[in-house]
Amino acid sequence: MKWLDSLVESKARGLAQQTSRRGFLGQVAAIVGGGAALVPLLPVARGEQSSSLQAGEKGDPNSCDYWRYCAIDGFLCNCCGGTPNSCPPGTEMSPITWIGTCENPVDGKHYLISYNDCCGKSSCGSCLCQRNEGDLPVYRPQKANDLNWCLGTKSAVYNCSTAVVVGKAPDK
Amino acid sequence: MKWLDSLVESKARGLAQQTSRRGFLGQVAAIVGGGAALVPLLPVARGEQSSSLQAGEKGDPNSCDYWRYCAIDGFLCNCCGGTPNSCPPGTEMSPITWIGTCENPVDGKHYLISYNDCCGKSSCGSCLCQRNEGDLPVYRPQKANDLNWCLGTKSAVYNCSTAVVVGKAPDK
Amino acid sequence: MIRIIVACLCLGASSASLADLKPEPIRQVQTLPEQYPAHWIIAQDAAFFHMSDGKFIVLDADRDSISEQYKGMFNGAQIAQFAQAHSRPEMYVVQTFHSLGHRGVRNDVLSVYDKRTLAPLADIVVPPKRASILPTQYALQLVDDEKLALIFNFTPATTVSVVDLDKREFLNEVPIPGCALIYPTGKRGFSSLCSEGTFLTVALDDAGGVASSTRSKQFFNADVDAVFEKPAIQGRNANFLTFKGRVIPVDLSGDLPVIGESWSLPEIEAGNWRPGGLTPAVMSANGKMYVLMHAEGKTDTHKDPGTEVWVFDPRTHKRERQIELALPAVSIELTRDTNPLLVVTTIEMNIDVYDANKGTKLRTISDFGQETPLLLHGAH
Amino acid sequence: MIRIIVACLCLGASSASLADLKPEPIRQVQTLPEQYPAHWIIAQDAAFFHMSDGKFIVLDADRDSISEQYKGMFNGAQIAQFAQAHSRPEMYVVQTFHSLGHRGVRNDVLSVYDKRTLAPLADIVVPPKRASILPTQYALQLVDDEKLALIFNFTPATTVSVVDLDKREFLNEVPIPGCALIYPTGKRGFSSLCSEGTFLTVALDDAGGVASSTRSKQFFNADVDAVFEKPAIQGRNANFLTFKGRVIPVDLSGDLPVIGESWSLPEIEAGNWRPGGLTPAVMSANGKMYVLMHAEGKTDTHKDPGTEVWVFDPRTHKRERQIELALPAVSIELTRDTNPLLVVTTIEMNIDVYDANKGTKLRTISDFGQETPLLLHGAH
Repeated sequence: MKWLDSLVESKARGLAQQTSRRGFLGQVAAIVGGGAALVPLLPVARGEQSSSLQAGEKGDPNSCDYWRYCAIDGFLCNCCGGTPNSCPPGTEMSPITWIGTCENPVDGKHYLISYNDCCGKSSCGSCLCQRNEGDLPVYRPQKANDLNWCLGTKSAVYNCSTAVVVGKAPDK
Repeated sequence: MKWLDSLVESKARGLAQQTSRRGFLGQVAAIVGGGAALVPLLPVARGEQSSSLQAGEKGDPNSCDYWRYCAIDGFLCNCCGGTPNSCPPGTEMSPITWIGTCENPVDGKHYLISYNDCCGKSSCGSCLCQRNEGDLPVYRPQKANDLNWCLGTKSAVYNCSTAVVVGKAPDK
Repeated sequence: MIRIIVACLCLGASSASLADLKPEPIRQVQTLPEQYPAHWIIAQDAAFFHMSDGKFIVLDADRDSISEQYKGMFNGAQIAQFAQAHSRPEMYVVQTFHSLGHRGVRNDVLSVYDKRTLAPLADIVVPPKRASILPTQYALQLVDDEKLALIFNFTPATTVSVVDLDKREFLNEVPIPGCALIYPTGKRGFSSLCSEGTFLTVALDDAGGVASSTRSKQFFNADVDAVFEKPAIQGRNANFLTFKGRVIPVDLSGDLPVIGESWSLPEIEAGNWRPGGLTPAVMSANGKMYVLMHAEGKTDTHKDPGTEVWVFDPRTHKRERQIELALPAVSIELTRDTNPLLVVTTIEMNIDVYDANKGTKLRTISDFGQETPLLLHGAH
Repeated sequence: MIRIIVACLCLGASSASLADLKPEPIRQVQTLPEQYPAHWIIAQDAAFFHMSDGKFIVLDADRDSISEQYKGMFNGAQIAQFAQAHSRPEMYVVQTFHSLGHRGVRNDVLSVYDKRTLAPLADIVVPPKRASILPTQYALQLVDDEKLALIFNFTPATTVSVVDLDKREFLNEVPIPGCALIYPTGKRGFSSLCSEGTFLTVALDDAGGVASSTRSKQFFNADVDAVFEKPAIQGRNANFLTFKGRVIPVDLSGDLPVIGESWSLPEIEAGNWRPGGLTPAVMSANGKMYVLMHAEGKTDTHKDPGTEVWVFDPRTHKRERQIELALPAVSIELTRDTNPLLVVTTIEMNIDVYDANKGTKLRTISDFGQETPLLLHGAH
């Protein structure tokens, strides 16, 4: 993206991190400084495959590029004391979610991913990640990632977002 | 100070602001990034003397170096919708304060400065300034700037700090 | 009286000689004018990293030093939503609290702030259902000559809370099934955008009840080319943009929306320019549409920051000007006057100020305690 | 049960073939061990720019990636204070809320958190008087085999609230006029530092009442050489440092403090090295004192960041080692084991991790959602 190149070239605020993240919140993460998390631009070499991955997938759940995050917008629970599909200690997972349809690069199949928010503690602040594949405005709420989905939980306060595989996507 | 030189030399996080501020919170201001205020290192050229100054003093009340701020620790109300000696709209000035003894560079006299906090809105976040002239631990509370002095106010929430001239200091 | 207090604070100071600085009164608090100057703006900082501590910061965008820019601040918790009255010196913030900070009993209130003092005039309890959605103009709106406030709720069932601003009380909750957000319509009604590409328009009665409820014909298809839920609006004339760059004019002045003939933004093909961002388009007082544009647009770039602002005349459908931004922006806004400032939230989360007519950058407003000032409002 | 819910969520997905990824259970929440590993730390982030959203972040300082470092978080509002139990898996946070966020009715509570779940076990209402003071170990302490919690109050009159942690209730308020903070003393008592350079020592009875109250002789003069209110403590053996680099050993194990003979830190004259910072000194499990030092010290540099950590043996009064820090630090802490990590809050508001015995820097922990993590705690 041109604007990103220009930002990096300008070395505005002295930050010159490379990044493959899309969307403005990713930029915010790069800018807001001390308090903000930087999602690594490329899957970090972590030696072995993360134990939180299923057989049949690959990628780094610390990275905004991880395939399951294709429609996420928020802090990655994997960087907040949770895992890609579980919540950090002391939070409550919202039962009501928005849904993405993401392609698993290993088998080339599309899966339904449920982005259950974890609720009851304040913003984790780590690994902010925004990707908008299939995102639509709130008049299509199941596709809307601008919303805080801490609904049906004891607290409405948002902490982080998971990415749970709920099944294969229906054939188009 | 050596550590400051080394920080500037290291250009850590790409921030290379020069600064004459003392103390760690000043550093925090330089580091925390997007949300943090940078107090100008030298009095900003503002053309004429600020109208909020008395006859018989000089300086830039936007700058942490302004003489009245010799024992302050917090956000300067002058950068928050107030003035050096008045609170921003909608806040309440605490009647209970800590006191500094600061030298007016114009007349060379020492004055008692009352650092009344403004209360009832959250941290202004602008022009963080910490100076510790005469600062002592909380067992000497009138000299302690680690405390939130929003006491005797409707809300205990801290917004910013003023620097009110209350009189000439007693001769030593 | 104040002098006496000050005297008591002098703590044994020697009596003032002529040359000494004078003791100053304490307990002074600043105030603001009833009508804000035309170039003041209000930066809505949801504080995405610290949502309990959101802020609305009143700024004079004409000035260069922080003490001249920063006029005051009021808070809003958990991604609050904001509206200004034009007919009286009040501003409104709908926000959410929990009794123990981030947990405990939820309490949603519509707080009324006095523009002159930035102090609360009232905190009206409303159903604890308001949508916690990234800052938008269309989750809190005023209708009926600013007598009623309307709040968008999402549980995920969608409803609208009706609040009487004169009586300072909650009146009624109106269901808008399958629809979202609030676009004032006619005298005392509103329209919402619905999933199947229609409007649901509700007319309210005196007591905030539903007088009528009408669905429009389908005027867009979100599966083919979705409309941005943030139109460029001037009065009751709305221009809804689509992700692919069409413009759908909608007249909301009557009882029901009148959907005009759509047109395509010109000059967008070469370079695949598209509208985008968090606030993609605004109208100026003299009827020009300013659109935040990014190049190489494609599916799913609709929230990308824009590198240029394009100025269109919705009457002629012509592009009149291009403003190249110094830094990409996520939101744009114009001040209310006819020599307006264009203010934009940059990707660095600062505010860049442009002369909207000339397109020249005037200044950057930074270091005002902001974290994520995602939405800007021209002040009234 | 979980499988059934998941099945309902599949939304018409085709039946799983062998090669397909499996649907995953929802509503999973992580837990932590009852005793935290020796190299875990708790970063206390007062969030000076957003104080309603302070955080305590549990980190594994042995690890290199954020997902392995970040174990969990719990909140604390308005510069909360913190203590850990050693005898049961509980942690305590005393914090302040207002009913409408930053205004309305004030409510101070001592929140009890379960170390395994980071969930609240109780929120004990205490008098709304607790001191809002930059994070310190000595505004919340446990005594009487961790049955009682003591909270430092400042209105500006100073008192101590006594809370029964077994019964989860506030017991009593003890006045400590002219004195401040809480240093556990003897079995069920505490000492406070007083303005005239003395200790006030209070012994408590069964019900949290005052059994006795005793003032010590003067042992320092704040007008000449003030003591830091943050001693290096191991068990009930405290070493109070002065701004000018003297060390005053105090034995707090008996009913009354026993003030030992003071000594001066060696090697500080050349370069005018002085202790300083927000947390200037800590003790290791094997009895060494680590002190955060800055050069060119003079009056009023007592809060300056330190560029080196000097390691002293308080028995021999010798300096054993110097650790040059990669970046200046404002606070230091050691983990609880005998091969401890030295963790420091740098002026960039990150955490640098050193091998405390070797003095080598191991890593920087950054980007964990922190704003101003001014105080670090070795975990228990």
